[in-house]
Amino acid sequence: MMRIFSSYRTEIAIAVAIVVLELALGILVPNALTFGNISDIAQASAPLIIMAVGVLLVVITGGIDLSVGSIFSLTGMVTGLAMNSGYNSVLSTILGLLVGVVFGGINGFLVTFVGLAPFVVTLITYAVAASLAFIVTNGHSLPINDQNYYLLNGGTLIPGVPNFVLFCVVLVIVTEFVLRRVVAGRWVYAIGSSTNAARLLGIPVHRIRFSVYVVSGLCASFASVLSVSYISNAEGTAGEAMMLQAIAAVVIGGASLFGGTGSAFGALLGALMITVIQNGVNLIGINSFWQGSVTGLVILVAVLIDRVSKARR
Amino acid sequence: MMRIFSSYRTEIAIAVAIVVLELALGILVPNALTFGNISDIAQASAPLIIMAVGVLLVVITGGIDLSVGSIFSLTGMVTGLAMNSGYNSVLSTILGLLVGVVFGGINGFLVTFVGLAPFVVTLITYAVAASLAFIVTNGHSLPINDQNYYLLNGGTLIPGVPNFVLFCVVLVIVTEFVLRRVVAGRWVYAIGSSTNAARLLGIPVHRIRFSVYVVSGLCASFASVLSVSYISNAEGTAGEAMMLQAIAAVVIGGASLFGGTGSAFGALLGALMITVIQNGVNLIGINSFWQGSVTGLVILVAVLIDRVSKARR
Amino acid sequence: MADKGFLLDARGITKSYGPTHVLRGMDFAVAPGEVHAFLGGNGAGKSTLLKIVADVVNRDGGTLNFDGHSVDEPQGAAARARGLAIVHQELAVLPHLTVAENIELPHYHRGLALFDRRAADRTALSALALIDRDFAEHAAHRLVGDLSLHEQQMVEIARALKSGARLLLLDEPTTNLTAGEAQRLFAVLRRLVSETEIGVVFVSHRMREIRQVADVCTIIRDGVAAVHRKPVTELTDADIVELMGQASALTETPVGGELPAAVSAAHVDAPRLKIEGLGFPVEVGGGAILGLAGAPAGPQALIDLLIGAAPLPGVVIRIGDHPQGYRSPREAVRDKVGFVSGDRANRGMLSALPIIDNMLASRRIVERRVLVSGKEAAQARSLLSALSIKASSYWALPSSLSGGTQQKLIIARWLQLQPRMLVLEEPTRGVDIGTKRDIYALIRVMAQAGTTIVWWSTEQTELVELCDTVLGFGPDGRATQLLHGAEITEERLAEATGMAA
Amino acid sequence: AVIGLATVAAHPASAADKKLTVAYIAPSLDISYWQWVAYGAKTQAAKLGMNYVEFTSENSPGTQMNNVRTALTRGVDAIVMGPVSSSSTPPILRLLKSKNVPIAFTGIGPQPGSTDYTSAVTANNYETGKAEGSFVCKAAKALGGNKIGMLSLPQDRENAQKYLRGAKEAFAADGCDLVQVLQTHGLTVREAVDQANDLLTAHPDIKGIYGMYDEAATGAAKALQTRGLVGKITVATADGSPTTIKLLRDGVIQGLFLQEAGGQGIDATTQVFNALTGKPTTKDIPLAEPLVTKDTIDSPEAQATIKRVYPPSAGAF
Ligand SMILES: Nc1ncnc2c1ncn2[C@@H]1O[C@H](COP(=O)(O)OP(=O)(O)OP(=O)(O)O)[C@@H](O)[C@H]1O
Ligand SMILES: Nc1ncnc2c1ncn2[C@@H]1O[C@H](COP(=O)(O)OP(=O)(O)OP(=O)(O)O)[C@@H](O)[C@H]1O
Ligand SMILES: [Mg+2]
Ligand SMILES: [Mg+2]
Repeated sequence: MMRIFSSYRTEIAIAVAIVVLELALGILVPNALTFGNISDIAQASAPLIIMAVGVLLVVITGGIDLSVGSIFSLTGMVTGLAMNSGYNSVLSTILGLLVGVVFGGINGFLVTFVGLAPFVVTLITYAVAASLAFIVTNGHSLPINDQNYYLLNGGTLIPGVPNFVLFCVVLVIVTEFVLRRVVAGRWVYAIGSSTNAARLLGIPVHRIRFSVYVVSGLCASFASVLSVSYISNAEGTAGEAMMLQAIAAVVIGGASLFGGTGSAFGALLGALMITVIQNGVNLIGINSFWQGSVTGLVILVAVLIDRVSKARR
Repeated sequence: MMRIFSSYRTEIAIAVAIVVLELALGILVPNALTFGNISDIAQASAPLIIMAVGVLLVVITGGIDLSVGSIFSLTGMVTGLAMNSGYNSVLSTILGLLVGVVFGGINGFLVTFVGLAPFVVTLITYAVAASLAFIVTNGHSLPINDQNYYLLNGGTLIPGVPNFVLFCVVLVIVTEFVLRRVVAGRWVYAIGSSTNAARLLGIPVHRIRFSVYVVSGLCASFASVLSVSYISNAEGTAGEAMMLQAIAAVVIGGASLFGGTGSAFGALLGALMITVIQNGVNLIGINSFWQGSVTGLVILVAVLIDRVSKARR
Repeated sequence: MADKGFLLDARGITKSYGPTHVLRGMDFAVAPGEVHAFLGGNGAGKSTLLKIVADVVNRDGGTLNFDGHSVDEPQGAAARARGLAIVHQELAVLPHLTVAENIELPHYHRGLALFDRRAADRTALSALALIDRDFAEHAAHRLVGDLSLHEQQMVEIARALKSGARLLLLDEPTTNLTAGEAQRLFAVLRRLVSETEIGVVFVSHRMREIRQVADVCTIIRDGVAAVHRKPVTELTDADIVELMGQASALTETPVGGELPAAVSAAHVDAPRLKIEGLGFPVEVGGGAILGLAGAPAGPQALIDLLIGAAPLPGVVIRIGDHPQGYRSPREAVRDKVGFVSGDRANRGMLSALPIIDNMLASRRIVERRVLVSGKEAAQARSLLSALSIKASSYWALPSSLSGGTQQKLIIARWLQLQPRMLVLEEPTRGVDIGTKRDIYALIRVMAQAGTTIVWWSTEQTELVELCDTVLGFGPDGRATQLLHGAEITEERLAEATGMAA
Repeated sequence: AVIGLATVAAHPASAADKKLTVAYIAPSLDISYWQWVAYGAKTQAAKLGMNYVEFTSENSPGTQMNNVRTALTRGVDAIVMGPVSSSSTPPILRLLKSKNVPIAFTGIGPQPGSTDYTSAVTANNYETGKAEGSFVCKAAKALGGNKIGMLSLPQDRENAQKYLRGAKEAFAADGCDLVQVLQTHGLTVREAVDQANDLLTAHPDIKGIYGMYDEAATGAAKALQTRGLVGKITVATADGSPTTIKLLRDGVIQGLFLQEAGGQGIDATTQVFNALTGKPTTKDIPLAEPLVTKDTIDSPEAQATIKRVYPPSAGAF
């Protein structure tokens, strides 16, 4: 018990901050704590959570993935194009997911086997994928008319639980389980802690490092197909704002960009925090120009709480 | 001689890549190698170079500064507002530079004395400064009608050398000199190399770390006043695209985001590389949708050259 | 009651980390003109006390005087800042800076001053030349990150020696030095002490060094001074070991020995190890202990070859059914070839991972585990108790352990695993006398069970005591001689490694 | 008293005295165009006695959908939206129809074929593109050439695609040659200056610069001024701002096709108000983008239009 408490200190601090925020919001705005708004928050945060979980793995190894935002955009365009060309929704989804696997694979290859810096590699794939997102449809955005496709996001594999919630929860729990309880998960941390020591220990450094980039790309693509399914629309700029948000989510959730630390719960809570603030400023009706300042200051307070809780132990 | 060669290996590789690019461009486009175009490139790259030099210092200490882009924007708005409210151009410039000092100081304070992660801190100030850039003029961009102000950028303190070139060259040379030859510069590397060891050795870690953020903010502001002087216009989004470019410039120029390495020449060349590619795709007339892909692939080739040159030693 | 004569006078120092009371009223005093041995078991609190003295760690209580003034007053604080230099146990080097900068940079106090490279080169040369002239001559411009641990240690010591400090605190400075380098260091220390009346505090787990260099000693046990400022000559080795609380180290077969029990007696099917290309054939069979002696270059390259970390041009190894050796450390580990390094920071420790992951890392790979099993908690506990490691929890980070204790974690990785071959790279670096004895016993048990042992040590007594065969390497990294059985004496080793004074 | 409170809570207000709320959802607020639409919507809402709230979608259809839902949670009565794209509108229209909330579009219209919206107040970008094309071409020919360079909005935007289509048709009809199209990424003057310079380097023989957004003309003007080419190359653009109007008056640029950003906000807000209060509404309001030149800028009609482009706080008209 104490152990859970101490090893999830940051996560608990962020969770407390989120709850406090929501309660404050509930006092200020009548409808904030309704089921409807909470499920809106869940829906709004789902793609970011999924993307952040992928980025988390890369960050734990000491890397970074800037390409996720444009993988998100490109995946949407590819999926939309496939659907509009008459492929069925399963095949189209698979094609979309392939985008993430391919770009993640390129990232992983260049970082792992060529030895280029992750920042540079993923900046390059970011630019290339963003550019391809326009090229594939010559800049046109795509409406998705297949009503069944909506089920990917909003259907219910388990009665009463919309799929996007199910996917998020399962992904976060599985990732957290892998990171904590599966040997390969521990290796992810080991590589971020000391690549050289990890290699000498016999840990398959190359394989793991390559894999985290592939998983990160796949998560970004998965986030995208869910999002496309939800809004029935694919747009070349859809993921633009998400890259920085995903990295921010991971870091707010306690991961260090130097590698070796971080948790899937943290990534989830970081992403949720960002969405909750966004929802809050909109509900309160804060002037758009002020939203950046308010968001910034709320995040500052949240990380200060975390900081204070660490200093006091 | 050999030592200079080996300690500036990345810089030389990038410089070679730039020269090759320009020569290729000269073959493809008649006017590419004219004095006019080269001075356009210099003018276009000057603000980025100045910003990148500031970011470089932060990166060498192992930190990161995401706030420079919006400091750039906010500085422009503050300077423009001051000029349009009748302050003279010197005072307005000083007010503008203060923006960088204040935001850099906040970054430095939160990173150094509160101990928050640089990524989170500068993401917060990024959001706040971007938001303030709209708030100060309620979102309006500002034309600058004071014709004298143009001299800050385009005048000539030294006959025949436009000021923006002078400032860039002086800043890069002074920074390189400080980094290589002055004790404080070596301390910057020491902190990035191992903060703990630097602390144990009695190096004033706090003071230096705080200072690099202030200098980074100041450089971003200085880049902004020059840019405003050049285009006679201040806009709330002027710096948005520059943050990622500045960090990319620094990393392409050989700095590691883990700290301890990097040079001012490298930052200069990285920024130049980015501008040269942009100029090249515009001159050749490559469709804008393809520009991201082309830019990405050219940068990939440049860093591969660097990589190969490293592997061969 | 501060004695005016003491350079450093610490009284009743207390320090706790959470529930761990490390220092419970420790007294420690150093006079000018003495080499003062500071002794105690792993985790006794030596490094903690030295860090408190050097103002790196805050004390909870007690008084601290430097040169007759309390360090809580400006005068004393200034005197300490000027007059003290420390070599930390875990090296404090700046890897991206050059050797000269590492030595000279801490002596600059004004940030706007120009860094005088030529002067720094000269200082570095003269400082390093005190210990190793060869290294000194070509080292100044190299990046410290590119140096071996030994070379980095010399840089640290050189920095302290050239600081002009009146009190030198050396926390296990010799663990990373070869015997010859240590001898030269001692000569320098003796000269400095007699010529300039400085005080030197010297921490070591090597009894012989203590006898060689120290005048007086203080022994810390249970957070207090079990012995305070006693001339070393007044204590026998047995007294010292007993006072440290490690009486078991005296008996030939360890009595506190839960440790050997950790090695199952099941016979290991060990491969023969053949090494070709060294100039003469080397071949050892299962159950043999092959020692590697000499300066790091040679042994380290051979070790990297043995564990599949890097090829060594011209040298071919044959390990049982692996006629070409191993292509990667992973292949070696999966073939049950173990590796234990004393270079914790770079080659051993996963410092962001808790103790349990660090101890079980090898086992997970050898046993091809997919899941972190529930059994692991029990295994971690048994390893901790076998090595008598006192950790607040196996979920704590290794950084909360003392240096020698961290080393035990790395050794623990290959206990109970019955490796076919075990490659040890200064495995007892920083480990206290009692535990070292246990480890020797353990290695013997493993060898008896059939494991082939390859052991590189710079502590020649270790090699003499344990090895069946020793391969000597010269300072240039070339293999020189192969010694067998009775040929293995300290004299022959010194000759083989080119370290005969 | 308790009973009284409960009654009030159950019936917060009768329809008559309840203040209506309109939400403006912009695709992004970082360009002045959408800010001026916001200004129009806000002032008109105040005039009509409505509350006003605003949201931005960061060019993401996902965020746009979240904004719509949040607006509904807040209980807004009507929506004025500049959509991220036409194709992003169908699910929003479905949702709003089910909630019976009127919506009016500004700038960018709904997906063609949609019916469930109150009004779409858009500029006729295709016709303007054509008119501007003709204008630039004629002016270029008067300067002795027929080569035109274009500073374009990002071509993934529908309005940009329409401007371009119109311009190409005009060039074909009038015998001009569109030698280069450079698309902006950030819509900043800074970028436009660099692009205009590159345009003039690559094609020194162009006689006209066709701008698609206000900053394009500001940037082109700057480039021409530094190169001493003012008057030797004609510049026209769509939109209009205090900066470009001053440039027009100074003779640095020759034509402005005013886009009534503020007017779009005003009209769209009026339309949803009408829908809420049972007054008649107009489905499609294509606003013309009239040309103004140095000679016509001070005419009463031009001045009236400019007042529907940007707010007084932005600068002089
Ligand atoms: N990256 C990994 N993540 C999780 N489990 C792994 C991983 N690599 C190997 N394992 C586990 O280890 C066992 C053996 O795997 P593998 O097939 O890689 O062995 P091998 O073929 O003997 O070795 P090599 O990888 O050297 O070819 C399997 O149970 C596998 O699940
Ligand atoms: N940062 C820390 N957090 C918690 N406990 C610590 C910390 N640093 C040291 N300790 C504890 O303090 C005790 C003394 O450690 P110290 O490093 O001083 O021992 P030492 O005598 O130098 O041992 P060694 O011979 O192994 O170097 C140990 O029990 C260690 O676990
Ligand atoms: Mg110690
Ligand atoms: Mg296999």
